[in-house]
Amino acid sequence: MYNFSCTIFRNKTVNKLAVMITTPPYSNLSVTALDYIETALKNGVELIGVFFYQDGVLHADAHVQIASDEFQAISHWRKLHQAYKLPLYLCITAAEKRGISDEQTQNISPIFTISGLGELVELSTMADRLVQF
Amino acid sequence: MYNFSCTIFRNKTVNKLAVMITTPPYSNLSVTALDYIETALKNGVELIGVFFYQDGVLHADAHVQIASDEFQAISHWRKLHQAYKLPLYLCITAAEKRGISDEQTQNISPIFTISGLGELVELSTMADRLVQF
Amino acid sequence: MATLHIVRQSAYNTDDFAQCLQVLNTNDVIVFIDDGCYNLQHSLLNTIESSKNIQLQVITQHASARAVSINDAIFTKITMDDLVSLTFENDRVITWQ
Amino acid sequence: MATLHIVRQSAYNTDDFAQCLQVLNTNDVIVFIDDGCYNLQHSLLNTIESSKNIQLQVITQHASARAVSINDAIFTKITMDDLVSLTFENDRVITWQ
Amino acid sequence: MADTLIKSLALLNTKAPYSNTAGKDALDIALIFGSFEQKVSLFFQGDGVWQLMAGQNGSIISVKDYLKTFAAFEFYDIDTIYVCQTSLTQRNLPANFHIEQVQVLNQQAFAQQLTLHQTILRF
Amino acid sequence: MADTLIKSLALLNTKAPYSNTAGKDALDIALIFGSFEQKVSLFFQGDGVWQLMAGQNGSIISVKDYLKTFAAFEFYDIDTIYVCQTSLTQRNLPANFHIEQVQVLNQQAFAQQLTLHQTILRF
Repeated sequence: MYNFSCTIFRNKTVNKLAVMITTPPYSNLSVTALDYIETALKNGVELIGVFFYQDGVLHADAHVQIASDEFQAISHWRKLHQAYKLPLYLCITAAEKRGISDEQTQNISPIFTISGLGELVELSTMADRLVQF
Repeated sequence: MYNFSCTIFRNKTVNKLAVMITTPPYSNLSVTALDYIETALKNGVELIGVFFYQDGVLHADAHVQIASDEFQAISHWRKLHQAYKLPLYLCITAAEKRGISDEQTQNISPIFTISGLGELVELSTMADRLVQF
Repeated sequence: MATLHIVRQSAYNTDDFAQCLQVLNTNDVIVFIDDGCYNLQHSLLNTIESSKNIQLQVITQHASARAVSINDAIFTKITMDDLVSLTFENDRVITWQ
Repeated sequence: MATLHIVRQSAYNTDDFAQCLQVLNTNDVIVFIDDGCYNLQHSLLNTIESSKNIQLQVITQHASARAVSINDAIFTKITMDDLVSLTFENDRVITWQ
Repeated sequence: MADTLIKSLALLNTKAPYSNTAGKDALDIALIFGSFEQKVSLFFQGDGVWQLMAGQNGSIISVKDYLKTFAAFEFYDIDTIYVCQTSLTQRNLPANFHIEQVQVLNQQAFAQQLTLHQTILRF
Repeated sequence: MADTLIKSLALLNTKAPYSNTAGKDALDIALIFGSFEQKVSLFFQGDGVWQLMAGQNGSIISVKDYLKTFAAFEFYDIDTIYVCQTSLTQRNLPANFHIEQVQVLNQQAFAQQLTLHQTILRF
């Protein structure tokens, strides 16, 4: 129905995606980001990883409490992580500035991989598109 | 040298101040807020309390780690709290959204008083001026 | 060599959309999402040179949620599936947020 | 019955300062602090009616840190002590941030 | 100005409703002040006017629609709600709101009404 | 476009330096990409141009001045630094920067240079 890849020359298909998240879980901007990512995955895009930076790191904070009748970003990340083995990379330097520390690992939701900006270099190198949300 | 109060009619002096902080500790906007508050206290203004709301609640997060050569907002709050018995009120609802929970009290710096928006009503009622920073 | 511009902010509130318009090249695509939907009647739209052949698209749901009506003569209504597709059909992406 | 307006944002980036100018009353005081210091040459300043007798003040340190020069003919240079004093000399305060 | 002066709070709303939590954060303050029987007025300026427009539906984008709570203002005796005409005009918006008792004021009247409040918080 | 395509990153800086962490957050990315020998170009537009202006001194307002790190760009082989002439003109700013090798580009050239990069991140 949709064509989610773009063939350039004969043997190069462009459909590797990476996403950088900089908006916090209590903002509706995160609903859009999750919608974009889930749509990409459902349509067979190869999503090589999501990198959490700036206020985006709050998504990984295990202590975040959002009222139960509001959008729970974390449960959507968990679903995508489990269904698609989607790698979720947390920039630990940005996290520490915001009170999320890996000294007590129970502070960080276990579906996130603790990493640094070097991981962003890796994602940028591997992906055909790196999109900011 | 300065006149920090304003006498209205004969027997009413206007110099009770309350401050609401909504900016996070890693922003230079917090340096300005602390400068304003410290200046008020040094000049004898009666500062009845500081209320932390929105991203301002991160000031109370005991796990925040700012690089040691950068501005340490928390050490300034501690100094003012000790020298002037300055009450620091944390809006716990805003805090929980940002991963700061009072279930484990070591998450919250002990100089802060856990409270809610009712405290803001109280400050607003008591203060001659409630200023947002 | 076209660029996909994802506009997420109201031009009434911030300079982001004005900056987006400064870097448009021929055949670029602008998609209005989130608060970018508030720009659908903004006067800045009139500054886009028609010779540049810029496509203007809107995620329908994001405009509907905000009670913003979409002028079909100017904007193409799209879904999130289309936005994913546009990510790869264009050569690069800039998010204006 | 004057209001103290504390302006903390660049008018090149957000609508805050424009909104401040919309609600000015006679004898109000505007103090530019933080990124508000970037507004000292902004054309919006020319829209302030002189009949309103608005005082324009700047915290010197905040402008100096940003390499923004202050035109003494238009702006009064103040310190943080003065800002605290202005808080009580005026009847109310609005922070534009 | 006697000690018995009744204080009143103006909440100046300036952000659009969904991408930013500012509107909800201001609403929470309005309801608390209302429940403590403190006088509160709501002002809408700039992109804040989008919070009042009729026909919005946050559920389409998975938002728990706090705008519906505006209907409770009367219950909390919050009945002074002002919107800036200039901000509506700039956005080409009609005076078509999802709650009643909204008063559209021209720029000067809007500015004047603000001065009737001792405390002004802006979101 | 072969598999051996060398990617390059454009960092588009649009915020003034002190009140917002965006400039520092972008700088950290630039230095990491530089240290991994990835090609990085820096673009300054809107209020981002304030980051480049000569004579700033963050220490006056207790900021650890990350702008001084811009002097290290050469060490990291970051030598393509573009600033938007329109943004300077709007702010009445001279082309007087605290680092060398800054190229002032008119609007069209600025837009063109952006298209030479595969990835664009904006801060």
